Amino acid sequence: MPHRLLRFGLSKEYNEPRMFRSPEQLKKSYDVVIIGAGGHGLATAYYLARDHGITDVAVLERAYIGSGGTGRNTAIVRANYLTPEGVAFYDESIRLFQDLSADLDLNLFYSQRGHFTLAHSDASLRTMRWRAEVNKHLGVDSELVDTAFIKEKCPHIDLSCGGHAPVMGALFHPPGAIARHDAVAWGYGRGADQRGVEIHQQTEVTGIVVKGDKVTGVQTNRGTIETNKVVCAVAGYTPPILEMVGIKTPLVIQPLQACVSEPLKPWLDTIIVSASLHLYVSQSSRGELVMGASLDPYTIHSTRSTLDFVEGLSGHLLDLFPFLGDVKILRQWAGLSDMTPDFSPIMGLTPVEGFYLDAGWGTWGFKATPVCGKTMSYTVSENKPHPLIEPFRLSRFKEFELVGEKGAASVGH
Amino acid sequence: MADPIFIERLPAAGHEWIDRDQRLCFSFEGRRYGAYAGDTISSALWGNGVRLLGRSFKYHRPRGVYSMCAHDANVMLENGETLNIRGDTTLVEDGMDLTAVNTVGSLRYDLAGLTDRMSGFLPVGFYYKAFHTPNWMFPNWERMIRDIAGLGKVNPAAEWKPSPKGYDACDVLIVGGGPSGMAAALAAGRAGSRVVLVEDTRCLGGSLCYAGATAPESVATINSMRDEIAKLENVEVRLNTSVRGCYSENWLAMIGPGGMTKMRATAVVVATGAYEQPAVFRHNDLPGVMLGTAAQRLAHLYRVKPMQRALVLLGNDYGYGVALDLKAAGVEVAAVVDLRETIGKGELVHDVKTAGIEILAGQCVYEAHPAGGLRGIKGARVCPVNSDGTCISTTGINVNCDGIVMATGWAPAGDLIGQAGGRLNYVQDAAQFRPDELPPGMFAAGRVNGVFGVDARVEDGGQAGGQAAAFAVGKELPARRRPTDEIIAPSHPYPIVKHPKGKAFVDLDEDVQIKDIVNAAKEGYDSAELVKRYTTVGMGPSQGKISNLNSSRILAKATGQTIGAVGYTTFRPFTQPTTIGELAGRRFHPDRRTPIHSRHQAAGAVFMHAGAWLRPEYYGPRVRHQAIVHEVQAVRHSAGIIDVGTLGKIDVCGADAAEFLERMYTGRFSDLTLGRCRYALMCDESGVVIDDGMSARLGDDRFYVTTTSSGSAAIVREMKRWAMIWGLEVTIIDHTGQFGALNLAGPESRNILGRLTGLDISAGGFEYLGFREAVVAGVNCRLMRVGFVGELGYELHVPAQHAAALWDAVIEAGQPEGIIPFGVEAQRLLRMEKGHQIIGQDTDGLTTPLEAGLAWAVKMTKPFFIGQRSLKIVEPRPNVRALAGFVMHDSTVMPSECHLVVDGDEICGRVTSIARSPTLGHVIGMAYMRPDQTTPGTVIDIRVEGRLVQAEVAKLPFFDPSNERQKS
Amino acid sequence: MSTTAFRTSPLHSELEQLSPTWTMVAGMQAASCLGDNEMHLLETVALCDLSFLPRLGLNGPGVTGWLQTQDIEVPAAMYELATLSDGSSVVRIGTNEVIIEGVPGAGTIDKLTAALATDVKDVFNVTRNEASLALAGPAAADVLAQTCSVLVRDLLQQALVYTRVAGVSAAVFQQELNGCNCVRLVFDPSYGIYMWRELLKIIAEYGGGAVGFACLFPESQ
Amino acid sequence: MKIMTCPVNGPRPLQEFVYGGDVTEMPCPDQVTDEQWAAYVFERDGAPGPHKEWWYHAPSGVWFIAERDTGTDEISNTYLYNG
Repeated sequence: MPHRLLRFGLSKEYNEPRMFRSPEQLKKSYDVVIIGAGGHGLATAYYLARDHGITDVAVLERAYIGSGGTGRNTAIVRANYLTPEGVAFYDESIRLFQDLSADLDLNLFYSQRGHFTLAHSDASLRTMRWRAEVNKHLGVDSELVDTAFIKEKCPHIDLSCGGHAPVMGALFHPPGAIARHDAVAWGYGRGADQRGVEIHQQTEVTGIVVKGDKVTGVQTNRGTIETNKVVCAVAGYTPPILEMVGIKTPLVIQPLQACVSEPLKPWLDTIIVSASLHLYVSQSSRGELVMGASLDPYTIHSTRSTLDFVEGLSGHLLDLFPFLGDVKILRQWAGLSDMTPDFSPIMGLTPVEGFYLDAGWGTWGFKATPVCGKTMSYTVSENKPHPLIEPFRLSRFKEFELVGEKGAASVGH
Repeated sequence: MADPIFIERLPAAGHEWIDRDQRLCFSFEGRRYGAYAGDTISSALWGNGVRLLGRSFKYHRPRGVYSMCAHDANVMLENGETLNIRGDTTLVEDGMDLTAVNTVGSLRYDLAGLTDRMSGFLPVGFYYKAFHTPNWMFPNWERMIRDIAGLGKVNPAAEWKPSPKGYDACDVLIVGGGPSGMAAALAAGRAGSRVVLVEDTRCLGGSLCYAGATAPESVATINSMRDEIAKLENVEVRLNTSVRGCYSENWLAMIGPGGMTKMRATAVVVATGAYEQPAVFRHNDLPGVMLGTAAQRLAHLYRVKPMQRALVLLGNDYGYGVALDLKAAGVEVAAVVDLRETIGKGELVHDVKTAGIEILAGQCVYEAHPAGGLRGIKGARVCPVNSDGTCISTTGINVNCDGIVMATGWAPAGDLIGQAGGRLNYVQDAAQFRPDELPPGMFAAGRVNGVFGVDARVEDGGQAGGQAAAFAVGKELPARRRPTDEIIAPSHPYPIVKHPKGKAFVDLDEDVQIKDIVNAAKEGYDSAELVKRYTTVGMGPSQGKISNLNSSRILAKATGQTIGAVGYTTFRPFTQPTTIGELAGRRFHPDRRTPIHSRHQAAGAVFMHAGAWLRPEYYGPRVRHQAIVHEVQAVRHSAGIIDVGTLGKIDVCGADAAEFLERMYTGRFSDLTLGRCRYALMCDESGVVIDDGMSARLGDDRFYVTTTSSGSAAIVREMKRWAMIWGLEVTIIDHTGQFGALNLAGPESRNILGRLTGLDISAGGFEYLGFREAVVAGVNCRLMRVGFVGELGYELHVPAQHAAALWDAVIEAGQPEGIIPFGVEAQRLLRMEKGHQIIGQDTDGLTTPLEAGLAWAVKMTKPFFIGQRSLKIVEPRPNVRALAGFVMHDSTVMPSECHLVVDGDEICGRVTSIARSPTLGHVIGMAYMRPDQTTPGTVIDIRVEGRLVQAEVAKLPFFDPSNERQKS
Repeated sequence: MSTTAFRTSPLHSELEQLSPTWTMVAGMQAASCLGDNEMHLLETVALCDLSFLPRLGLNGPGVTGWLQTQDIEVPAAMYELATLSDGSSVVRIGTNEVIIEGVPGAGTIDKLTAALATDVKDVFNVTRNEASLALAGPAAADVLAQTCSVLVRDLLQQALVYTRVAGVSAAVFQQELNGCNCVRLVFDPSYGIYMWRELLKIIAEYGGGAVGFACLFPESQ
Repeated sequence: MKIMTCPVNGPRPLQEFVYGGDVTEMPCPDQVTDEQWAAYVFERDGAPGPHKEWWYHAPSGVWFIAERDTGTDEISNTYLYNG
């Protein structure tokens, strides 16, 4: 047994320190106000305090810590993107993730499983090779593999896919991992809190004060705060915030649904994704199958569940794993994805001075959490975009310089 | 093998659920047991004196019967085929061979039971605080944790069985066949609604089926109501059917004997009753401790004596009825422990007194005394308690008993209400949640609505049914008033007693204890959702149905909030775990076949999936590569025929047809003369290439255009939309599925076609890029002279029902020249020899025509086309990449499509198409590269499996540059 | 121009495996009979290929007017089915779009096709080579309910509904043929074989099966 | 399941429809700056609230406009496009 556990057994009282305080009052002003106490917002606060010495920070959360996309995604981490910009960005994220448990001294159950993106047609086989080649060129471990290899790593899969569009190969990404998503937010929250950052839950932003082209304050249901720097890190809830500062973007909101099965003894060690089946599945350390599908086909700002989703997902799951017919699904849920036309985020400075945007997280926000904290904190403290997020600037659209992720980001989650 | 153990039941009673004439035999953990038909696995085992039915998820503690109504998540079994079989609700089948899930060794000697001894070292969220240092050790720890966690084992050999799934609709759906549900059905039925009444057990009656002393008239009530319902033809009763989810607009997923039914109900009456909630005290989880309703179900439905000597812990008058039921079942009731200081004055209380049962008021069970290594209990310590759960003294008295029955309160089964967007509010005086706002068309009745007396439930149900019926026909809703209810406070506000030694369980699924919730709150996880996520309370298979309320109570106390303020976690489907098989149903996979499909099969085609289409990739018996070469050579030297019926085929008709095409496509079509066709390229509004095809002029007001196979549906859709927006006089007719099409290509194709038509197809009579309508082989046919594969060739389009006949005729006519069919792969190779791009392969999601070498097909001088304005923005900029052809003379290392074109560290582009040309005898391909690399003769580096190979940029097309062959 | 070649049903290859009696109807080999006592299948549920029924589609602003000159009144209401004197049925599926379906022996469609040989202004011929099936028998409603969210009891008599059946867009309507209430499905022929196989699988569970068209058009063999 | 009422085909399950995005007016290409054009091509009104949207009933091939609140998913009105 790890010595860490001994202290629990040997100490009579349970005297674990508080993860995060709950400050009574909002202060009159803060150096930086971060909207959204999800992974991104808290990571940004954490690195602002740790790396840039900016600790006079308030993180405002309408509901509870991690209540948005952070606690609703399927917790997959990968870097096998299509464009150099994307790969470099997510590769840095993986690097940070790998040491994050130690860094935050919280076990995030960061579990490297190996990530398969299945190809059911020669067209998607081509895309997979394209991604693999770009990845390898940039030093990211990624390979196009044949069906024999898939079978070896995932013995129970039915590659014939029940006779419908058989699997022809896959993009294999060994660093692909899953993690305990909530814990990522908790860990960053504690780290930020310990360094003086204030986390205010149940605090809703009702307005943003802009004088000229400058941010001067934030209005909340608990009063107004003065500040010259506001970071918007609310992913699926971004558009209403942008309306407060009058910024227009290509963001559209679409729900992404997921579901979870009863806990099973371990039988699936890898992460399996199939774009053409609209399916991704992994098995959590508790033994549940955590499963998701593609985005809902139209825009709606609601986390309602639909039956179509779980019906379709079940069918496609049986295409690959026909023996799961008797396994029971416990629960389904949904999160909001803020989609962009080129499947890449929108990050950095905006036309409004002091208003920093961290959005466009679509279906790839969780895996970017650490690197977003790193790059956004840099961007805020230096008031200039971190090199890694330069390509993701808001102005790229009017400049007709989109990021070419579209070909692949739609493929996997 | 030994005879099955079988212990006789209590004397037969009219309303029991077992059939004593049918004896079954099954085995559990290697021992054989007898059962009656109608027994559930748990009732049969309990009836045979088995107390240890399962082990818990985390500490592997012994567990037995607890709820007997689908919440006993610790009694899960497997039989090698199926896993996580619920013991409390699954019927025994003869010959079943069951073992408990998630044990190490056996259920009886479960080595993992050690974790219970070490539980002190494993407090709430312990796994967040350990195992991650040193980093490299975690994978080993994780493997260990994964092996310990998890319930049943999947059987990878299990076969998939299709499960029926159907749609249905009704005016009023009533969920729950208890008194309120039956009353609602009668009311709505008599009002003339089409009513469906679903009950998840085997018969109507709900809790009345086992109410015993708590509702002496119950059986009579059930029977009379059931008979009344039977008289109504417009009321359909579905038993053994449970509603698993309620989705937008009263769309409900129901699982019944016939699989899943997707029910659309105009109005829904939720009469789902209430979940009885356990009391929380030390060792409240051990076999022998159970809910009052569980004891009643055992005694009344299965005629199983729940225990020998019982202690009844209660917080409401209902519990007194339970005590009487136990006595009636021959159980010795050691005492009734009433958490309330002042006990009720009801009839039941009076009967208990007269029955001589000792009543200990204002007392609680402080702890249960385990027996036989936690496999049962032998007694309990009873101590005086305040209404807030604090013990006044912990000395108390010891009572011997082998069972503790808990009747301390209820939580509404409000799952469907929550899923539908309704709200529950905490009602202080009733000490429980009650529906507050209900979504339109949803009505609650009975115990879920906080109404408990039988007569009151009937009245409440009648009102709800009446309202639902009115809603269904859009009438104004009759007024609703709360029936007077004899049971004032059915729930005790805080049936929870701390113990310094812990093991007081809030959630049996997840082994969450009181202190876990308190400690989580201390650490800052101080909202219902955070507590759930940190402690996993309510995350288990029973999804918190008998744990969430107590969890909220503890959290409220720990944080000094009211329970109402703490609230509850979001209700989500499913109300009960639902199998993937039932949800998947029959798994429809629509696939499309061209009208010539059977001919391809006969010719030995190897099919590939192209979207929904099945297309011949190549024709056997030759192996892939040889077959492709063979087919290519036939086309180059003689003639071949390919089925291109998957192409989109659209008639664009009307006075403005030409203007319409001008706007849709990048090229010019107003000047396209009758009897001619032309390449047509389409962009989206951002100037990205999305589709291409041919466009032919049929008449002044008629054009015929083709699209890519994958694009057809979307292109037709967009054409219809733009035609409408632009207000042009144009009619879009989608002939994609209605037409078959084939391409006859090769130097001999003219001779072959000549034998089938009277049309003048001489070089002069039917020139390259000409279009004709004529009879070919007795079929009205549209002919396009195109050269996609770079040979003399004709594309023939005919009504689908004639395609097979035409195909046969062409093959027949081509015999002298040895015509053969060729597949998609050969066509790809042939077109590449001609340097023709395939949209989607040689372009991607962001390619402009300027990059793809298609600028020639774009008329920027036109007044307008979709994408033009955007192209005007990017046109002046230097391209970052350009598509060009290349050849490889040394191809010992052969690149594949999407290998990268690199220049040192720079990614210049990628190979989009590549193959060894049988015609030219060397490797040819197309690739994106830096524009400055596109001059023929330039040597580019392609990285293949880590090594660089050289290719020489070449002019397109590779084959027949002067196009003599296709124009001949 | 005139067509002399035979038509082929999209289900020809499937029917062939049931060794049917072929009967030539309107230029198509149609399966008139699939076995001796197939009538009894109509007592549960039977599936019948009616793709041989000739269909003509017309689209364009001039359609209704032109049909009047051909003595054909098109119902004003969308999707309302009208029966012509020769038994053919006509339905409006759009402001400017009409479908006419013939029955064995009916002449309307040939007549109209001939009249269309020379272009008529604002009347455009829509090829209607769909797959066309009939679900006949009491259990037809259950089979439809397993594949389609529109229930038989929602189908008004003499009206057509465009919806999805087993994931495929289809026109669905009720029709009495040979005294037997049928659910008719008309859809893209490329889905014909898929649909045929899926429906047969479900029908088999009801003890039903495939039948020849003579069950529904007894007089026409 | 969400039901949408097609002005031609009546109420149908949402799976029968294809979402066509917001109804937007294309600016006259020759009279806008590059930036204004880019805004037309890329920018969207992503905020919850009433939207005018294109919807297409796939089985019958009918385009129509739906007025839908993207926050509540309530459809207040559907009608055919009329210029």
